[in-house]
Amino acid sequence: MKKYLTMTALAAVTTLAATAMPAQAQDSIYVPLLTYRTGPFAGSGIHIANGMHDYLQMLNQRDGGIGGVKIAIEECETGYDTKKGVECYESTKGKNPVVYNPYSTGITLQLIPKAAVDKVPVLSMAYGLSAAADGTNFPWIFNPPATYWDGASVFIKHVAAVEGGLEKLRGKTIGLVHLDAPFGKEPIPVLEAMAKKYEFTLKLYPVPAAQMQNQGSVWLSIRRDRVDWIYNQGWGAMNPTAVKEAVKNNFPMDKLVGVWWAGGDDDARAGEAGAKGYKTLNFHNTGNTFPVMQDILKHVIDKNLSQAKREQVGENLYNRGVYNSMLIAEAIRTAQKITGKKAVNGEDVRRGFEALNITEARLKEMGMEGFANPMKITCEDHSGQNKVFVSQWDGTKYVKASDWMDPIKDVVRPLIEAEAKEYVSKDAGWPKRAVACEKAS
Amino acid sequence: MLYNIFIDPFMQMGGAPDLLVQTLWEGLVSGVLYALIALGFVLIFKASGVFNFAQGIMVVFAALTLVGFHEKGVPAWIAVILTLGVMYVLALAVERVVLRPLVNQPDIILFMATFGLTYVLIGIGEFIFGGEPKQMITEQLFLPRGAIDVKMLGGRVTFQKLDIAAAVIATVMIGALAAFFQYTRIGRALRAVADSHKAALSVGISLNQIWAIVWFAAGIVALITGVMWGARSEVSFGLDIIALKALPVLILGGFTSIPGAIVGGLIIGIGEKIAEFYWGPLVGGGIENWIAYVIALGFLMVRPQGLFGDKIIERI
Amino acid sequence: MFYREAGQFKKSYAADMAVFPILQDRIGIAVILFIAAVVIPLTGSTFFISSVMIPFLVFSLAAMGLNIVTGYTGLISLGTGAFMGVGAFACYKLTTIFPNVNIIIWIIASGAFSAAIGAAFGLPSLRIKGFYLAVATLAAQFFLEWCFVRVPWLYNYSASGAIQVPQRTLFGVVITGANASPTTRYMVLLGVVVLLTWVASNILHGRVGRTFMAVRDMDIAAELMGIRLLPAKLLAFALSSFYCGVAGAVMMFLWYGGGEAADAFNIRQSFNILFMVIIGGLGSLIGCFMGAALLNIVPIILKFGLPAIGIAVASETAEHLNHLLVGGLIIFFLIVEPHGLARLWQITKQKLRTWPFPY
Amino acid sequence: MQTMRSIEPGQQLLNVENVSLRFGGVKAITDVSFDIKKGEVRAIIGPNGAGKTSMLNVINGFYHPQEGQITYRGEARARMRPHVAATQGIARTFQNVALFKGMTTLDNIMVGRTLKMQKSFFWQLFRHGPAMNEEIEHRKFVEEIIDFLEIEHIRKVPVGKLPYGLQKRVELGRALAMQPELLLLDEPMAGMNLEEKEDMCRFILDTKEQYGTTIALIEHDMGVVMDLSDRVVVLEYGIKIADGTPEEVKANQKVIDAYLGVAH
Repeated sequence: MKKYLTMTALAAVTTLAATAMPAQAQDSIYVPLLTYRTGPFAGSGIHIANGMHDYLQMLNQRDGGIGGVKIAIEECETGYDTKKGVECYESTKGKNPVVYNPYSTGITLQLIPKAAVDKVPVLSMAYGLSAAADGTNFPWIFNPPATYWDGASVFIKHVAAVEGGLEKLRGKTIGLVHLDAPFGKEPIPVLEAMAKKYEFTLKLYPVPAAQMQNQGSVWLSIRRDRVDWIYNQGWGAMNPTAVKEAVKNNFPMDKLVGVWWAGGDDDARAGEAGAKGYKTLNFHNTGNTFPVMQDILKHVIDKNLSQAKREQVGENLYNRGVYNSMLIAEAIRTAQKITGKKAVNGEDVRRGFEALNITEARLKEMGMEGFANPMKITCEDHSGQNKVFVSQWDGTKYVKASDWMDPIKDVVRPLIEAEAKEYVSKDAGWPKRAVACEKAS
Repeated sequence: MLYNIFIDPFMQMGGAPDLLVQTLWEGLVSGVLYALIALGFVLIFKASGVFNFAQGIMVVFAALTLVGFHEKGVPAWIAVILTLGVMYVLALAVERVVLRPLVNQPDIILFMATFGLTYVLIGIGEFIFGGEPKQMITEQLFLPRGAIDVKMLGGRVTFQKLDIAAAVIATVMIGALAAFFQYTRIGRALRAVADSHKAALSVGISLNQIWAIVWFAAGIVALITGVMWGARSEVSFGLDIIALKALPVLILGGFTSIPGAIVGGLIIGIGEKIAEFYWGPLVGGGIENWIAYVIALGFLMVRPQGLFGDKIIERI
Repeated sequence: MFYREAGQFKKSYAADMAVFPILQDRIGIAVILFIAAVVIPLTGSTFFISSVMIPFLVFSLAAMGLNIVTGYTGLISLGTGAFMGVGAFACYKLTTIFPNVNIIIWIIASGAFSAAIGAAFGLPSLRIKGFYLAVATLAAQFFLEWCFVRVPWLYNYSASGAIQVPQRTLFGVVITGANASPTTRYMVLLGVVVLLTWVASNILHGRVGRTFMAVRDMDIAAELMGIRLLPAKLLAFALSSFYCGVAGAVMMFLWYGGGEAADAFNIRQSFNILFMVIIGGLGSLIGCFMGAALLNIVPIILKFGLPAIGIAVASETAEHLNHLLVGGLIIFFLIVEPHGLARLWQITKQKLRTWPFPY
Repeated sequence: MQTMRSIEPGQQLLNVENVSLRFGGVKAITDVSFDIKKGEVRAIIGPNGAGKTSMLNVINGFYHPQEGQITYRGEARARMRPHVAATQGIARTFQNVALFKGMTTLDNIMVGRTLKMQKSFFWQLFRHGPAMNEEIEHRKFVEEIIDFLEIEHIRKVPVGKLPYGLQKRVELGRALAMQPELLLLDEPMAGMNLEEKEDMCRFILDTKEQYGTTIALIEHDMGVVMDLSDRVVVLEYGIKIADGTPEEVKANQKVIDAYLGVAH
């Protein structure tokens, strides 16, 4: 009987928790942010969380939201843990969210099937399932501006550029140091395909999550195998350790290229002086000189509305968060334009994403000229295969070290389509695309 | 296949002896660090019979406290003293809040209580210092940086000065502990307690005091381990899983033997590096994560009492 | 006052040996079952069902598994997560190879795979005991975890190594995959859990259960009573892993629906379930439910409940608090009542029985 | 067990020949021989550390002697695991009570029935039908023992909470539940007061009468030993120094020197 009482009490409390905050009134747009400031990946997660939060907050402060509608920002802590992430999703989905940013491949994989059912788009910005870029099969998932597969292809392009042409790749040994989890394994198919095409040797160096800070033997193996270039698909505590080990093993830093997530300022700092020259892919610039960053400093940081320290504004991962929120805001703005509604919902924002087209002019308007490159998403291509460049650590910050480069589309796109088909065919109940295509606005 | 397993790795070892030396050195250094963590376990187990699962997190906690104080602007050497103070308070608190109420409970209950302690320490640590990883303050602690490259065996072997320092400090500390046990009054009391709680009590040794002292000693060991490991990678809660590696070390060395902890640490450290480096590629790598446990398990089947443990005679 | 057994005389040994010999307990169980099977599905919000009840049931099942080997047989296992993983992958492989066989059959069958692996890793338990055995089970945990990532056959060679639960039906109702409603999944899960709890209770109240407890309390004496230790311990490991395996399978199929499977069965999961067992009560079935409920609900209340009643807690603070609280609870229970919530509950019942005259 | 030939009272049930047992360099038992006849109460006495308990451990297979041979029911035994001894009808109690502390009196005694319970694991899953019938049948038997030992009131109490004297009684009950042919009692009356001792003596004698069990007994209380036992073996430092009826042993000079004279 006691048990019965406690159970009902618990039931009451938790249902209360789920329903106490009623669906947001229509005078705001609810944007849940699934972030992580705890757990083994907090080192990267905190900066991104700050960036995402602060840009939206800045819009609220400066413009009173988007199109005059305030944004209701709510962070939900996932700890990079799939279970907690899904909990966050379930607890917020009743509040009319317009988009989810899972910020973990594990959580993204969970949300992919749910998105179509619950009619809320998922923005996995340059992470998650690469194959989800196929808009025909994944109408609710967006992974702009480029997928991991695009990223890996740009890495190869960069190697070719430095070595003096794609034909120079022949006979080279290229290694992939990766977290031994779905996130880390994402680039493998593309690298394998390109290894075949350009006749280089691909070596894989998996780092188990529990060994992130104990990579000694991985880097010894790299030394033994006389690897020419390393692509680092790492995250969290894995990156600084990788940079340190690379320095320790005298690996040439300008031949160590991280995926865009391996571009934390702290990651490079860990290698101290030796880390100078460390490269990472990127799709936005660093620094706080852009007008948009100044606005954040003025409207958010100075008003003490952020958890970020002033000097962190402009760091690479902070700016990553800003870029992410910019995409959200632009999708909402586009949705408002298409539907004519002010308070848009998840379905509208999905259309907004599909019609997303950020032009040079728009970038300038947002104070992001030079911060980012124009990008667009189409109905078929939900990542857009937009341009990416290589940043290099100069000892104190990342600087742009290459031109904007297109991914090797003719290799990547067919792989995406094939993988998407494979994914869909495995699940007997996978729904056909049930929404109309949106034309670019 | 057989060639790949039984011959090729040895060919590689012979073919590139400089790499072999480098691997052995890497293994040696991580072995020393495992041994340091194991040493903390052994100290506590010897004196109180508690299998302290929280030793790994104590390492992180001590390192975080040190860095945390330093971040607040405290000079490094004062931060070290303050951290030692914190570890002492922790030892007192553990003795008072956890050990004393649980005295005379079965070992397993105490073991599980240290699980609880682990989580409490994680919670406190995150609460005070935040979740993000921190850089260890190597420079301020006068830890050497850089490396010594030695040309040998037709190649080059790199010895990180930090690693050398770690090995030296570990050796010194083990020596100091041994001397402490052997020659001081408290050391004798500790050994008496290790042999029999009741007997020790009956000759007037205060168990509570002894426990606080060993936990403090384990805290000091934890701090040193934390500094070393933190300097090698960084200080974060991710370290606690690596700290679990101390368990196979203990299995090899026996729970009560300090020399066992050291020898066990070296065997595990070197064994797993060699296994990963030469045999890992055969199965796709990443075996470092479990090979230590399998080595320990295999070893247990042959010698259940560990390397230095006494043969167990069951009585009834 | 109401909780009295006075006047309830047992007329047969069978009645005396019933699991719930007291009428009020039987009524209580019926009420709980009624709430679980009727009230919750009808009134619970999606969040409550999918983020509270489903995890609670899955963890209860896993805790039951761990309790069989640790609580009843006295062998510490830190490999629960991995054994759950074996069940999940077995179920995934079985249903993708034989898609036409009902998924419920595969969920139960996957437990058998887990049982076999569990028994294999239980083999050292004859020679090694206590903490040493705990380390042996860690070997199982890390080795299996590695297999889940490194053996592509297990996840059907998908590029990312993630698995994806296919859609399966039971009597025409979709019960797995994204299109299965939380309520349906909950009901199926409830059925599995109730069935397996009943079976566990049968086993543990009979000869096998007594054998386990005898091994736990005094293995040498047990051996001198004619109990063969190795088969007994292996049976405990197998049975335990069976329950963990089924828990893993239902976790993947009825709760997660796929994704980064290896990650879900890591060492932290093993610890988590161990904590549930400790807090709930070693050697108690009802304790498994209590421990799972407490450890599952505390973080949710901290994270979602406190803000809902107006106490603003930053979500990361809630996370830190959660660690503190769980750790504190473990220590608290070990000090105050080493037999966990289950014993507290028993004491309460005892008090109720004699209330208002305690002597 | 049923297949084994039965042994008539008075015949040799167990024969220990030239048994020696060492732990490392320490000799626990040296070249000891004696026998136990069906239906008798055989006492093993000797000062502390004489190797009495070791002797019992050898008999039920817990220790393996380095030399010598044990013949049980006419069959010479090689190395044997304790559970095999149990299947052959050897039960025992322990010097320091070795009950299953977390279980109730009833469950403890039911464990003694384990060997007699044959229904497969499959039926155990349901706890109905055959498994339940078996359970009830054995419960009846156990209730008889509980009756016999007069411990009805503590049936459902966890034995860890019982006083020492009662624990000893439960342990005897658990051994009796095995319906042993040979019952080894290791100091069944240690630490008891006079009244409890008298009760225990009565139970032992009743056991012999009612169930026809052969009993080997270690005991320090000479009065009890002399009253209860038919024949007595005396050990000192692992060596047999006397063997015979209580009267013979009492008169043996070696025994008086080594044991009686010193201890009492």
